[in-house]
Amino acid sequence: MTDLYLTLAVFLLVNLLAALWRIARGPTPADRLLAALLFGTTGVAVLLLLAYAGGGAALVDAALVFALLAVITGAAFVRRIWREESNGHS
Amino acid sequence: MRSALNNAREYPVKPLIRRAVLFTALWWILAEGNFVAWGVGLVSIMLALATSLILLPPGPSRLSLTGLAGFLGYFLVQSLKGGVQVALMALRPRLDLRPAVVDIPLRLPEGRARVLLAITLNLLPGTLSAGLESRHLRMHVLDERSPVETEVRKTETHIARMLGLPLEAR
Amino acid sequence: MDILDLLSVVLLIVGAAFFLAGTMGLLRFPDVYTRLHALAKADNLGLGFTVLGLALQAPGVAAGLKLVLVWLLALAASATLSYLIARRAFAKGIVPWKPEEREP
Amino acid sequence: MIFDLLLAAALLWSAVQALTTPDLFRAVVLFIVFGLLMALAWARLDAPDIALAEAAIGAGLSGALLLDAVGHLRQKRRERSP
Repeated sequence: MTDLYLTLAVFLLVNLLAALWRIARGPTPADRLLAALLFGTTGVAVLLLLAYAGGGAALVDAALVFALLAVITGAAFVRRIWREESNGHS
Repeated sequence: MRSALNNAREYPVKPLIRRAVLFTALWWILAEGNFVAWGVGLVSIMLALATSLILLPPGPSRLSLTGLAGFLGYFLVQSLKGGVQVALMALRPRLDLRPAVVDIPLRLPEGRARVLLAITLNLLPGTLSAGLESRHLRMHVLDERSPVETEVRKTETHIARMLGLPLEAR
Repeated sequence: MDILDLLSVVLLIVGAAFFLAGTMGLLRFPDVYTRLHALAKADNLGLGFTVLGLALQAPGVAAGLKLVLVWLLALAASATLSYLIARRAFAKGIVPWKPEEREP
Repeated sequence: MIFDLLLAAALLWSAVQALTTPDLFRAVVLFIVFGLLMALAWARLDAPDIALAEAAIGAGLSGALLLDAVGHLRQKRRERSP
């Protein structure tokens, strides 16, 4: 089972690297942030796989923090950055 | 009957106990079933209880358990469908997207129920809520040919049944 | 390898497939809204299958439930966030992508 | 092994990008991504507690604070040149 966990972790990591391309491309700030959020969800999965591949149960806590963190980052983005540029719309 | 109701409003004991049980169960899960660190756990449960009472004061709630089960079942099946649908769209060699923006009139009363509806719809097939107005919900739809309105109506009915809320006739 | 292991292998691989679909959606879909669709639905389903597959191998009931808790948290997080981002995108006047008219 | 090599490459790439990109917002997003990858690296190095701290403080809190700071900067710049 451990081999499978590690293989899948590698597979998900490749997914993450593909998402880096979206960060480089953009075009809007939201697209870059979306890629960062994908890092959140996929990172949770990678951490859980690592935890069961012998990394220890504490990694599940780290995964929990990963999931929480996405909200904080996203909320900060929506409230602060993407805000005042829309004069006329809204 | 009425005096009992009034008493319950003055001393919200029942919701307090319900929440305490919920938080204890959460702590049990977080500690993975052992109660070694249960001093810390007790403090955390108390803090969580206080925070929840401040942020979400107990109101008249009529959460129906059968409604909750119905909603959860519907949600799980539909979100599975939504995931499969969007996955097939993403993996197909030629993209076949027909996005559209639709406004759907709301029947739920204002407040938490509407927010729950908007957020739930994000995980259901082909819908993405993009703004709650006073009378309608603006949505981005992945495929304009899909029967969006019926889906929203079904979700609305499930939420109303779960929370014991009336639906405005339209 | 007993039946439980087999089941979790299948679940884990299905989960990974959904993650792949989510990433493909993020890379191929034309605008913010459609990408949000892909992320919110496919990735959460992928995480759900991964969690189920791992929960079958969990050492105890509470450890399994904790995995489910992580999933629920991620579900709530991405559903709320995609609503916030989509609403802000509309408020900023970003026009949803439309396919070009093709003559049949 | 492949995992570690890929992780190291991604870490280096995101670090270089975050330092060299002229766009502040993109730099912050790359910083957050770097923090998340670093947390994975700590997890691989058998240090789950540091992974936890890195994810919570390194990527989460600092990331949100930096985003906030970029927002303030943009607002100031707009006020100065309307």
